[in-house]
Formats: sequence, C-alpha cells, structure tokens
Amino acid sequence: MIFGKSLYCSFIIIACFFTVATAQNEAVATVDSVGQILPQPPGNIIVADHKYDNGGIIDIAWDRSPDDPLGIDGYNIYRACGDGDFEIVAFVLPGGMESYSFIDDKVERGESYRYKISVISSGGESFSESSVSVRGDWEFFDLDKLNILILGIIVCGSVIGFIFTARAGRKLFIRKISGLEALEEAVGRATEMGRPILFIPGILDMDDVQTLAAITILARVSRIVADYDSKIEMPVSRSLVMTTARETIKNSYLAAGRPDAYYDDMVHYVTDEQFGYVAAVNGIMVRDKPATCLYLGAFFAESLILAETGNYIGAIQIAGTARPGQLPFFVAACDYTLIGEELFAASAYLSGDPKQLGSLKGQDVGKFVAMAAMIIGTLAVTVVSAWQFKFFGWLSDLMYSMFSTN
Amino acid sequence: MTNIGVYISLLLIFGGLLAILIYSLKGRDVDRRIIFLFVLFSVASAIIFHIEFEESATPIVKKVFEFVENLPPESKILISFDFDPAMKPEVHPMANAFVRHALVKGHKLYLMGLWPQGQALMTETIEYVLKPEFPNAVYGEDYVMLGYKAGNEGVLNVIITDFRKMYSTDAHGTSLDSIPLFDDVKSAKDMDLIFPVGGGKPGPKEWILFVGDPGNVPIAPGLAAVVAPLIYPYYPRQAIGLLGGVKGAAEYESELKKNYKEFENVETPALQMMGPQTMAHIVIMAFIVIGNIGFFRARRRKWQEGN
Amino acid sequence: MKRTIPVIIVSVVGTVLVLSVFFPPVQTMGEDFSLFFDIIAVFAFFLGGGNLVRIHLVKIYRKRPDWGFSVVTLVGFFVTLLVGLGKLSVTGVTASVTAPDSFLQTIFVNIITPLSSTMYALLAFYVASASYRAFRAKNREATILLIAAFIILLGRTPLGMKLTGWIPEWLSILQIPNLAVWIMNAPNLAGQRAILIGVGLGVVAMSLRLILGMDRTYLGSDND
Amino acid sequence: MRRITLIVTAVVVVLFIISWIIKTNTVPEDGTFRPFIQGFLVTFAAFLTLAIMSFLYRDNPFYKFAEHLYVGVSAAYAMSLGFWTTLVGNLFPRISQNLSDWFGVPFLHYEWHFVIPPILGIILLMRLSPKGGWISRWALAFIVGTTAGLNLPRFLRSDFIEQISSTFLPLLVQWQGVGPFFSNFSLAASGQFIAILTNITIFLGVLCGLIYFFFSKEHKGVFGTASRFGIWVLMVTFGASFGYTVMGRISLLVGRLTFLLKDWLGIIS
Repeated sequence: MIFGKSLYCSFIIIACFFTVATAQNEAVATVDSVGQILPQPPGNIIVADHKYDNGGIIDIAWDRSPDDPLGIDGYNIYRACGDGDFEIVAFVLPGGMESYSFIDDKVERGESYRYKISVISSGGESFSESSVSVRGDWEFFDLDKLNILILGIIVCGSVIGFIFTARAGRKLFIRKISGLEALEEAVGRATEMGRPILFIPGILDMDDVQTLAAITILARVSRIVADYDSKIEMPVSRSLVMTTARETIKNSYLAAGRPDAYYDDMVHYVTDEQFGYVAAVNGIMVRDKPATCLYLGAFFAESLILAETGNYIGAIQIAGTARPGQLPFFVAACDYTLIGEELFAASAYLSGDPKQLGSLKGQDVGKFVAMAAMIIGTLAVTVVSAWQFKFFGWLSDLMYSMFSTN
Repeated sequence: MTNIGVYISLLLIFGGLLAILIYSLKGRDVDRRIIFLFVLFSVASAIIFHIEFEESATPIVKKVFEFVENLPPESKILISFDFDPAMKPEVHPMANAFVRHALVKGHKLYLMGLWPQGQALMTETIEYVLKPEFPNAVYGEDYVMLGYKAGNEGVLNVIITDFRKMYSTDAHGTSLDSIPLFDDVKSAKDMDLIFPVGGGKPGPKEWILFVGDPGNVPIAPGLAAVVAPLIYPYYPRQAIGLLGGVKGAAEYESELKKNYKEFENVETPALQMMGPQTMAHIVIMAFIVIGNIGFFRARRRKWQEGN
Repeated sequence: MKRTIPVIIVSVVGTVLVLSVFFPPVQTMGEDFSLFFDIIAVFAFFLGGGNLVRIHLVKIYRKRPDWGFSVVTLVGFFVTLLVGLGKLSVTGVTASVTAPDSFLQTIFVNIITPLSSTMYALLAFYVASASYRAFRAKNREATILLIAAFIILLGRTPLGMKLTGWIPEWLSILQIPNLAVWIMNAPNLAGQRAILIGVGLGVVAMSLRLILGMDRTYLGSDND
Repeated sequence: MRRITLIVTAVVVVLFIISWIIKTNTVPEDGTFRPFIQGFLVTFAAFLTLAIMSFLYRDNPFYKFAEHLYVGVSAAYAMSLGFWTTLVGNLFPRISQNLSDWFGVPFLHYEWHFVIPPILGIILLMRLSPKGGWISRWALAFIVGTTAGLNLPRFLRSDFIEQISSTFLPLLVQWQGVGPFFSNFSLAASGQFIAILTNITIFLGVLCGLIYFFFSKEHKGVFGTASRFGIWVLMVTFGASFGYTVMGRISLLVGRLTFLLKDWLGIIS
C-alpha cells in the first residue's frame, strides 16, 4: 500500500516537472481541489456534417491537448442532441498526432448535435468548449461518384443506342473472326476423312451465356455438316441443352433441304456429374475417333482431359470459352481457340441478334474510351514526370480526377 | 540414410524420364497410367526424403509483410476464409501465417468467411495455431470469430456500411455489442487491413470490388495459384500486394521465420511443400519437352514422307 | 403474369441497387435488398438439398443403374443434416455449429476434406499426362505460351535460382526468378488488364440488359 | 457381381480393418473421441482419398461410392451452415422474439419487411413441385436482379475506370528532362532500364490487348500489327496462368499425399 502511494506521488512529481518544463507560453495548468494537475483541454473543435451520406454521420476534428505528448490516457467525445445533455459516445486513444478526427456514425438524420471533447490523464478530465450545433443531413447525390455516373452513362448509353440501331435494321459491322473460318475447314476435313464431328457445348446449363453462344455456333456448324453430308455427334450433360441442341440441328437440316438425314440420336444426354460425363465422352472419342472436336462453351477442369484425348486420337480441335482458367490449356492443346469475348463476338456475328450485336458495339465504345484515355493519361504523366509543363500537369490532374475513384 | 534415398529416387526419376524419351522417340505411345504412377512416385519420394529449400520473398509478397510490420499496434485486421478443403494446402498456410503475424504485432483480429467450408477451417486455425501459440490472446479482446454468412457479394455490400446489420452475433451466438473488439467498429471501413484468403467466387476479387474500392480499405489478397495471375491488374493501387499459391505462402512463412525468433520452430507447411513442388515442376517440364520432341520428329518424318 | 412479374422484379431490384451507389437516400434500401439476397441464398441451399433428395429418391424408386450409390448419397445427406441442424457433439449441443468437438466438424475433417481435396488433386495427374501428350508448340502462339509457362514454372521453384544464380547483378533480369517476377508484373499484368476491361464491360452490358428487361434467358423456356 | 469385384472388395475390407486396428493403437489422444473411433476416422479418410484416386485407373464402384457420399454430405453441410448463420443469425432476430429465444440469439427488433425474403425463399422452393415451378421465377428474378444491380456499378468502377487510371504510368522513369538519359545503364532487375521497359510493356500490352478484342474494325495495317502484338501479350499472360495453374494442382496433390504418408501411414513425422 505505502509503496504504491509513494510511487504514485513520485509519478505526479515527475509529471509536474515535465509539464512545467515543456509548457511554453501556454495556459497555466489548472489544479483541481485535490491538488492534482488537470490536463489542458483540446482546442479548435470542428464539427461538420459528413458529405454525401445518408444523413447518419457527423465528422468531428480537434487539435490535440498540449499535454498529449506528455502522456495522456485519451479523449472522450461527448455529444448532445438538440438542447439535451452531453453523453459520452466514444473514447479515442492518443496516437501522437497533431490533430485528431472522429466519425460519429450513430446520429439520427435531421437532428442537430453539439459536441465536446475532453482529455483524460492521470490528473483528471478537462473539457473543451462546446462546439457549434450541426445537423446530420443527407445529400441527394454523391458528388464524389459523379465520374462513375458519367462514364456509366456513356457506356450504358452506347449499349442501348446500338441495340436500338440494330433493331431498326441498320447493319452493324463486325470484323472477321478467324476462328470461324477454321471451323468451316475443320468440318470439311472431317467430311473428307469420312469420320464424325464431335461437338461439346461445355458443362453448364442453358442459363449460361457461353452455352448460348455455343448453341448459336452449333446452328452454323450443323448447317455446314448438313450441306457436306457429314456426321455430327454431341454428348451433353444437361437435359435442357439436349432439347435445345436437337431443335437447332433439326432446323439446320431443314434449311439445308435434307430433313430426312436428321435423327434425334445425334444429340444424347449422358449425365450431370462432371467427371462421369468426361469419362463417357473420353470413351466416345477413343471408340469413334472423330476427325474434328469442337469444345465451345463453359469448361472447368475437364478441358484438360478432353483436349488431351483429342490430341491422342489426332483430331483437329477448335475450342472457345470465356473461362480464363481453362483458356491456357485450350490454347496449348488445340489447333484454334476462340478467346473470351471472341466466342460471344462469333455468336453475335452468326446470329445477327440485335441484342448481342448492340452490346458488342457498345462495349467497343467502352474500349475505345479506355484506349483514348490511356494514351492521353500516359502522355500527360510521362511529360510531367520529365519536364513539369504546366498544361500537362493540369491534364494529368484532369485525367486522374476523371478515371480514378478514390 | 536420407541422402542415399534422395539419390536413389532421383536416379529412378531421371532414368524413367530417359526411358520415356527413348520410347516416344521410337514413336510409341506411353500409357497415361504409367505417367500417373510416375508423378505419384516423384512427388511421394520428395515428401518422404524431405527435400527442403530456402526461400526469399519477392517484392509483391514483401509489400504485404511490410505493410503489417508498419501498422501501428492494435490495428484492426480482418481475415476472410473464402476457401474450402480443395484449396486448403495452398491457402490455409497463408491464413495461418497472417494470424501469427497479426497477433505477434499486437493487432486485433477479426475472422470471417464467405464460404461455408471456411468456418470449419477457421475453427482449425483457432484450435491448432491461435490457441496453442498465443495462449494469452483473449477471445473478444484480441480476436473474434464472426464465422460464415451466406450471400456472397450481398454480405460484403452490407458489412461495408454496417457489421451489426449482417452479424448480429459472432459464431458462438454472442451479441456483437458485448464484444469489446466491436466497441469502435461499425463497418468494414473501420478495418486497417483486410486479408481475403481464397481463390474462387466469392473471393479476393469480390473483396476488392465490394469493399476495397468503395470503402478505401487496404486489401492484401492471399490467392490460390489458379487465380493469382488474374488479380495482378489490381496491384498496386487496389491491392497493396498479393500472395500467389504455395510459393507465396512459403515466402511469407520464411519472412516470418526470419524476422521473429518465436516462429523458428512452428510448422511451415508451405515451405515443406516446396520440395515436392519443385520435383513435380521438373517432371512436368520434362514431359512437355519430351512430348514436343516426339511431336517435331513425327512432323518431320511426315514431311519427308510427303516429299 | 408468368413472365411480366419476374421482369418487373429484376428491373426494380436492379435499379434500386444501382441507384443506392449514387444516391445516399436509397442506400438503406440497397442494404436491405442485399440482406434479402443473403437470406434467399440460404433457401437456394435448401433447394439444392431438396433437388438432390428428389433425384436420388427417383433413382432408387425406379431402380435405375447404380441406384445403390444413391442410397449412399441420401444416408450421407441426412446424417450430416441431422448433426448439423442439431449442433450435436459427444457432450450434447455446442454453441457454434463448427465447434471443434461437434460432429459436423468431425465429418468435415474426415469426409469432406479428403473427398473434395482429392477430387482436385486428381488434376495434377491429368496436367502431367496432358503435358506429355497434348501441349505442343504447334504454332507461334502456343510456342510463346509454353516458353512463358516454362519460365514461370522454373522461377517459382528454388531450381531457377540454382540454375541462373551465377548471372552477374547488372544482367540480373536474366536470372530466371527475376524474369518470372517481371513476366508477372509486366506482360501478365497488361494482358490480364486488357481481359479484365473487356470482361468488365461485358458484365456491365449484361447487367444493363437484364435490368432493362432486354435479356430474359434466366426465365428459361415457356414450357415449364 | 463379378468375381474380380468380390476379391478386390474383400482385400479392401481386410486392409481397412488392419489399418483400423493399427491406427487405434497409435493415434495420439485428443480428448474428443476414444482411440477406437479416431482410428476408424483416420482410416476412413484415407480410404476415401484412395477411392477417389482410383478413378485414375478407371471408373469403378469405390470411386462412385466416394463421389456419391461427397455430393450428399457437402449439400447438407452447406444447408446446416446456412441455417445457423443466416436464418438463425440474420432472419429470426428481425421477425420473431420467440424463434430468437428458442435458438438462443439476441432479438434485435421487428422489421416487418423482413418477412419478404422468407416468402421469396419458400417461393423458390416451389421449384421442387412440378406444377408450381413457374412461381419460383419470382425468387429467381430477385436473385438475378440483385446480382445485376450489385455488379453493374462495381465492375464499372473497379474493372473499368480504376484500370484505366492504373495504366497512367510515366514511360520515362528517373529522368529530369535534361542530361544523360540513363544514369547507369544496366539490365539489373531493379534498374532504370527495366523499370522503363516494364511501364512501356504494360502500356502497350493493355492497349494492344484491347485492340485484339476490338470488333468494330478490320485488323489490317497498323491495327493488324497492334492486334498481333496484343495476341502475343495475351499468350504470355496465358503462359503465366498455365504455370500458376500447374503449380496449384501440384500443391493439392502434395497436400493429399502428405496426409496419406504422414497422418495415415506415419512414414514421415
């Protein structure tokens, strides 16, 4: 006990010494009734409504207490709603900064608040003056995100615009996609060799865009097949895909004027189970030795196993998927690969569907904006880094404010 | 004894590769099952004979390490377990290393997950790493286990503004209001650093899109190798650094070991995996070379026959 | 009725969530919708479980090939569900569903872990056999790909340093680990960013079409 | 049943029992279970690992057993977790005092609109009935709408806008506009030349990659050259992905083999 008390006293003496030694032209330390020295209160309290929020946030900032560097326990933040009493809302630990800030996110929208900051040290607690009253307001629009909105309107607007243009019957240009020419060649080769063509539409259901694209391309492939009088084989892992694929192929045979050559077994359902499906397809490949294998759609780990077997039987392989993880394996193992968006572009090109064409065109506008911005921005940043020309400094600031969101 | 084992298995592996090379030069085909056995043998022998190497951290990993080093004490660090056992060998060591690093620096840990399996792996981390190695860490004051929530991006979109709206309780059913760690935490924006550990969807990418960018919170993803290259475009502005696959984990582990005496004897699963990993890489590269030699020979033969 | 209401739901929910980013007054509503989504996601798990039970019951009932394995699925399903929903453990009911002594954690460690991780470990074998039998430098693109892959594979192991550690400092970019790091930081980053921008725009266009009701593929065919 | 199947099954059963007995006597005590049960659990985990691996030889009943078990157990696992964390954790505390008490979670306060998600959830479950399938689209529509609404602004921000400004890199590094360009020319990995090369590669790589995916203009002339450079950059990217994927797959195998050799066989410590 005695030891504890003497330690306490000596601590206070040391603290006094330090306070006196470091207090330069600052307010004289207040001494409370017990004789301990109160810390000096923090000053310059700034309270403001948080910008661009829901109304439930108020920002508070204050300059540190002059005693802060000497070791204080921390700051208490008091809040009073309207004319009410002050209540503690938070405690902030000292961090050695010149000024502190706190975000009070527990206020009610539309109410006015006053704040008081107190500093606590071993000497006790001393309060700052009460701040002005501030109301938690909400803003209708978040101005910080204006650039996102503008760019969003540009991209979305051009997508919508081009969809309507395509719907109105205007022809939209899409460049040749070399994978499509390879398709024709591959079918031709299968015909020459008198062996079937294997078409795998991925392992996802009809609700995946990649499967949809695959079915569009299937329409094209089966048309060539019908024209050349070769054979197509299509094991699938979803019953819905089976129904759709059958319809598609049937239509192609009809259009080619050979409905008699079509039969339902061209497309057959195997199983939903991923590896079970792969095992079955592998069996078909080794048994029937197709001359051409087409893997178009959404693929997962099976890409590797399929491409390997296809290589083993010496088939021409054309793949297309938007799944980035599987693309490398397809590129390394297949003769031709439709990479990512090329799959969708091929589908849009073949189907002529205004929705797909318009989207593709709209996305091209987005890419153009990106490319132009990158060229201008890089130029500005490069020039500024070497020569500090004023105009380019202004330009690079403009580009950053336009294309950066934080 | 071990050395002899290493030499014998190396000899067998290289002999086997040579045999396969000769075989394919003759234009004959090697059954895929032989290749399978071969891989099995080379990896297993490297595990058994403990072939271990030194690691040094690459800049992108070092950035993460140094960021944690330079955070003021008692910073708030959130680790999200967004993976399942299928990714565990690669990324669980990262999560454990993060936990060690955060606690040894005196930071506060918040554990959560977007994958249901993540919660069980969280339990493993707490039971096998956190509790035995940091017996003084107090639940609720030094770390808290929030657990899993269903809803993928939906979860992130809520915690970015309010934790309590999504997690009324922690994983044990305790109200967040009675957990000291949540006294001054309202949302994920209050975190000083977030480690999303994972590799699927939802995973680190969603953390960047739904929390990192909108909330301006530093993100340091720990990634399964399969997705690591895909996250590079976010570095360095949207992700402060990243750990890719078992190599990234091993680098972080070695960095921890180098800097902290107390971790000299802890388990370093990722470092231990690098030996077998190297062996397998060599075998696979050899296969690619051998396969291509066979391919070009066959193509030339065809050519000559054609002329 | 069957098609209009879903389209309206998509539009309203989508629009509110987009607006909640830009307009603070809508923010709370956006959060609530996210929470709704999370709760419905759990029902999606229930739907998955229900579907599973239905498919396998039909299989058993009709004595389809391999119906015996369907019994395994159902037993596994119901046992796990029982111990999971009951939070059962040796000592009774636990506080957390994945408490270390709960039966669910036991099932996780001893059944789910070996099964799911071995499934993916199989791929290591297939990668090996594909690298012997399928990955060919058959054109310029594939050659570039394989060379880059080689450098990465070497650079990500200690072997890379062993082979090229002798290269002097002023040429150190040629050391394979450094080269691997450079590939990741420069061309890989560039390529991934180009893909990311393309895919990002694709997602934006797709979401827009859904919200505007121009794309209704999620409704499926009219038959069911 | 074929004879060979019987023999293999018998051998597996015998090996399983032997392993069980040995493991029972060697597993470390952990307090949760008796050694007898622990021995079984480790052996069973090893059996499942090997059963899946047997697919490498060919499809077989052991693989099918393991696969079917996996499907059932993991579905129920996700359901249990979802129930306890989200329904009990987020829904009940907002709609019912009684349910919250029953499940032992603190009740928040009534929020009437939280009856909507469970209703939509039940609507979603209608899909299980052959006739009510159509109404489940309402719930599906909610899911689709949420995903679309969440994704649109965030992909626009992080994957489009932020990526553009991240590409603003100075192509001349460490040069003040006057004096010799290279202060100390070298091919050092951390040197000035490589820093410049990195920035130029990123800039041109992104640009040409985008040109490759640009469909509104024929790839001819300068545009064609750029798109060819773009495809090369993409190929390097795929090569990197390839390397990383191989690395990842191997890690999983190492992880599994470590389990077999260490936890089961006890060959290594």
